[in-house]
Amino acid sequence: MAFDSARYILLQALQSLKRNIWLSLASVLTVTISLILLGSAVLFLANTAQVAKTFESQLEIAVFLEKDYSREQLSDLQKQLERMEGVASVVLTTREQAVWQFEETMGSDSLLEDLGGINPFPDKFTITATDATLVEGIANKIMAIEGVSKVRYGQGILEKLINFTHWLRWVGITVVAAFSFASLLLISLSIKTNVNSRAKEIQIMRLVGASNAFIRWPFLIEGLIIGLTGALVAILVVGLGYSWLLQYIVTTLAFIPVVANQQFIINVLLLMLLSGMAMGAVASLLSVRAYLKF
Amino acid sequence: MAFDSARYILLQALQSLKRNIWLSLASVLTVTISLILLGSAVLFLANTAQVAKTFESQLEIAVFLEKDYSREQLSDLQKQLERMEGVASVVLTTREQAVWQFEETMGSDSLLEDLGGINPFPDKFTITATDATLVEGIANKIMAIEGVSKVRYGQGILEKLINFTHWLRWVGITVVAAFSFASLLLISLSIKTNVNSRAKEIQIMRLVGASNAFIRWPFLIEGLIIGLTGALVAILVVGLGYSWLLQYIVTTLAFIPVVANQQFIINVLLLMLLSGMAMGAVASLLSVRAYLKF
Amino acid sequence: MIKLKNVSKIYPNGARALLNIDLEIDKGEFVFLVGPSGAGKSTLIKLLYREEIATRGQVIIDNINLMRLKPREVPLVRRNIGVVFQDFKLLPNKTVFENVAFAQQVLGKNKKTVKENTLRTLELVGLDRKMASFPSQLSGGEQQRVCVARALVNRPKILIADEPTGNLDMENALGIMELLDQINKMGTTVVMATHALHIVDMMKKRVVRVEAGRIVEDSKGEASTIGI
Amino acid sequence: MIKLKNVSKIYPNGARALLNIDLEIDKGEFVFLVGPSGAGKSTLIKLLYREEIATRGQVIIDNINLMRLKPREVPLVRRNIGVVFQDFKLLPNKTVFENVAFAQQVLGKNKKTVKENTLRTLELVGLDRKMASFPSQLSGGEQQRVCVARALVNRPKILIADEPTGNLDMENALGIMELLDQINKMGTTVVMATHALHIVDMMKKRVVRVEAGRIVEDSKGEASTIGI
Ligand SMILES: Nc1ncnc2c1ncn2[C@@H]1O[C@H](COP(=O)(O)OP(=O)(O)OP(=O)(O)O)[C@@H](O)[C@H]1O
Ligand SMILES: Nc1ncnc2c1ncn2[C@@H]1O[C@H](COP(=O)(O)OP(=O)(O)OP(=O)(O)O)[C@@H](O)[C@H]1O
Ligand SMILES: [Mg+2]
Ligand SMILES: [Mg+2]
Repeated sequence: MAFDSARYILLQALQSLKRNIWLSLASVLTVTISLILLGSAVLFLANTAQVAKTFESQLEIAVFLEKDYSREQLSDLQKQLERMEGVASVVLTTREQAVWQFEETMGSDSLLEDLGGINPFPDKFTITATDATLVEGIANKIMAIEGVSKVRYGQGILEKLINFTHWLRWVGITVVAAFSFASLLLISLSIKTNVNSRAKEIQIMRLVGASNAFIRWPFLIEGLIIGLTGALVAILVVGLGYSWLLQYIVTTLAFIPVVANQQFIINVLLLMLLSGMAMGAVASLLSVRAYLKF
Repeated sequence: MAFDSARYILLQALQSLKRNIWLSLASVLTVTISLILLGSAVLFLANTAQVAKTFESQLEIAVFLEKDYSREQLSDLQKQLERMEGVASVVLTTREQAVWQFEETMGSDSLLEDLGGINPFPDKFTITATDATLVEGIANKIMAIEGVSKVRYGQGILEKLINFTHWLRWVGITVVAAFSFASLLLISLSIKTNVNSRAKEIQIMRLVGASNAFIRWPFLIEGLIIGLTGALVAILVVGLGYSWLLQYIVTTLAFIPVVANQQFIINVLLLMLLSGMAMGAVASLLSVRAYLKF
Repeated sequence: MIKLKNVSKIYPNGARALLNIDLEIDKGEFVFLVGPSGAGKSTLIKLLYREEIATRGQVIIDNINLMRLKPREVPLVRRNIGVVFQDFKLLPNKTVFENVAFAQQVLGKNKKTVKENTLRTLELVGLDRKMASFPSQLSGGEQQRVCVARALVNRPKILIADEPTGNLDMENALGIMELLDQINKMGTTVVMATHALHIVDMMKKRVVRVEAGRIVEDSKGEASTIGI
Repeated sequence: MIKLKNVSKIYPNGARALLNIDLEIDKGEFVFLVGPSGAGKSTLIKLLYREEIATRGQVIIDNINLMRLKPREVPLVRRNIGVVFQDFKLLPNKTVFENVAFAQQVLGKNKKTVKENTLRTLELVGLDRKMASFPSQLSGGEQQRVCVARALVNRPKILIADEPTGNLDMENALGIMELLDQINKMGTTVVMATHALHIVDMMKKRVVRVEAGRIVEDSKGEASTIGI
């Protein structure tokens, strides 16, 4: 296509945006809202997954030992546990450490004296699994090891937690899917309205001999511009909003695990940009199509 | 207005809905999406508040007593604590109960024997406050009572939790406000487009002598019908969705406090219905206004 | 009935459509407005039913000064005026029947009267068989006749027609002119802008010639014939 | 150049607009289509640039059979045909200049040529001073002349005009006819539907009369004068 045509098409798109300024702004707004929803949903999903993972990784198995183990025996046992399949970490709490912890909790500072020098606590290993679903199996295996007096893990609560994290993930995916669908629908409706309002224009263009491509291009560019603008605003809102949120949570609510991975956030924002432009373009093309049947 | 006119106006509205069927459906869809967002946001806010309240109400003060109190002394002390301002409940855990609990936790069943019959635990009161902000004051007052050896409450975490619940509330309100605004905007844009696409029609109606009321009524009715239909669909989605969610949480995740108050849910759905109709009507009127200036 | 006193109309973009027009039309008169394309005929006509408002001067219809009219009262004035628009202005979403019926429903007439009047008037313009068609399904001349029917159906006090025969063949045009003449004889004041000079010649009515926004000739009193 | 073989057009709603039409128009001819309102003139014209498709029969333009045209090829055919539409079909969002320039930009002509051609053609129809106006700011006759300018600007092989003088005074109408005659003398085939019988009489060209969808008279060969 000649330079004059390309220039003409761009001018057309801009002029049309300007002359239907309110409709254009409405479309941009729709795109913005949709993409904010989309972006937020993806970030929400990522954080949900993060929280779920944290939950799961914090599921611990407490292993209480029979009394009177020597240091060496303890460290042998620890090595044996660490070699087990699915075990992520093994932490030892000796009988002495247990007393200190107890004193700390109870606010007493003379427990051993009070007890006449007898330490009532057993040695204890705290084990985390690489995956929450492995916990039960590991616990059962450990139970069979000689010298272990008792194994405890959140039997009842464990299933609930696994359930809950799966549920959270599922909710997240549903939310993203629903919002993506709504976004696509709203953008295409908005651009369709835009095209509809110019049905007469398209008909006349066809009657004076404009080719389909010639008719389509300005609408395509227009859709791209609308999608781009909407996406940029949405990116600004989501980007600033999320970084503010991160700031807030990291300083105030450090116990909530958040996704602060720069690259990931940039990818989400890029996804929003591409979605906006793609949706704008696709919606334009689909909308003009109806009028280009001869 | 005569019966024939009323009949005419209703017919007009229905006909116009039918002849612009796609635009009408688009408007209904927009209303539906907006109201689903609105309803979900209100329910989310209510549940946020509920969770926040539960969080706060579970903030406890643990009061450890010096050794050797008799039953009567303990119950006197309990009464004294219960009378204090801001105290919601006082629960006593005696030294004996503490041993059982410890045995339970440690997996031992012979603690007292192991210790040679000496009970190392003090008596303990667990106190909840009517309001999380009162916890610190109450704790300080109890500290001054004779016979109390130590008072513990989540000093560090307390402020964070209060902060967090406030923050949750604030997020909830922001979300509702943002979605309400977006809803209003989208509905009025959608109906405005509808009216715009009939600018010529309105102009011609004016030129053949139609009064403003006569022009306005069909659009008003049309807006109401769109709003109503959209609202009904949204109510169905939110109503069924929420009851399904309640079902799920109550059976599977009982530890999450949910708002299951029938009357409240009905009120939210009613709010959605009224919002839909009101927005439809207001948006119609505002949209036609521009064309009724003489 | 119709009185224009020193009326000028300058459009917002600066186009000077009418300049110092003085015109008086009595009740029951039949007046032709003639003049070249762009002379200001349609503008003058639009002032009469207040589609446009004069920039200067007074427009008085039926003793009502349109310049002082409250917006609310505009529809009431328009109901006494039937207009055949140069560009038809038919409602595209309504059938021929609905378009003509609409002008009466606006006045709150009952269903039976509306139906009767509509059918009778469509017969008069020869379109009873196209009743159920939409404007886009009509020929140019048929659309024009729907517009004539809509203007006549309420038996208005004043009938204003802007080029009502531009798309009609001689036979149909003469039929419309006969209709207008009949209506005029029954007391309706008629103002008609036209380029069809053979029709003007034939009708032997008052002729007002507009050129470049000014009245350059007015045959009031004389039974005139104005050539090209 | 133009050949219709046993063409019928029945609209989806059942209206029988054309019945068994046979018509042949040679390169360089000037043909008037006349007939009463609703006879089928516009329908016949719409078949020529494929706004409508014949229900039966063959329409052949410049050796291309329009019935067998691929959708993609339609614009290419239309580019050789200039059309003055009965209802103008001006783009409401574009100025007079842009409306006329548009028809050339569609063909990918360069900016300078487009500007020159547009200005020259607008001058020819007497609208150079209204260049920056939008269609809604023009009188009926002015809009019609914009439409004529748009049809002429590309110097098409075939010029089709549907009632191009309906809203014009005699002087402007004669000006347009002179333009069409010039263009015709330079080799363009002209087909014009009209009700202005005095113009038809004056031009002394071939006249095809359509009535109720059939050709009832064709003056080919004779230099005819057809009365009312
Ligand atoms: N809305 C408008 N804005 C600006 N200029 C206008 C507008 N309407 C008309 N004009 C200009 O005012 C002048 C008179 O227009 P008008 O429509 O009254 O002419 P007319 O006598 O009816 O012509 P015709 O016979 O072609 O219909 C013209 O030059 C026209 O361009
Ligand atoms: N799109 C359409 N759908 C249905 N019927 C139509 C359509 N277009 C035209 N007609 C009918 O076909 C017949 C011929 O119409 P056409 O427009 O060809 O007439 P015409 O000769 O151009 O008349 P005029 O001189 O009034 O413009 C008319 O009866 C008209 O009602
Ligand atoms: Mg005019
Ligand atoms: Mg026609």
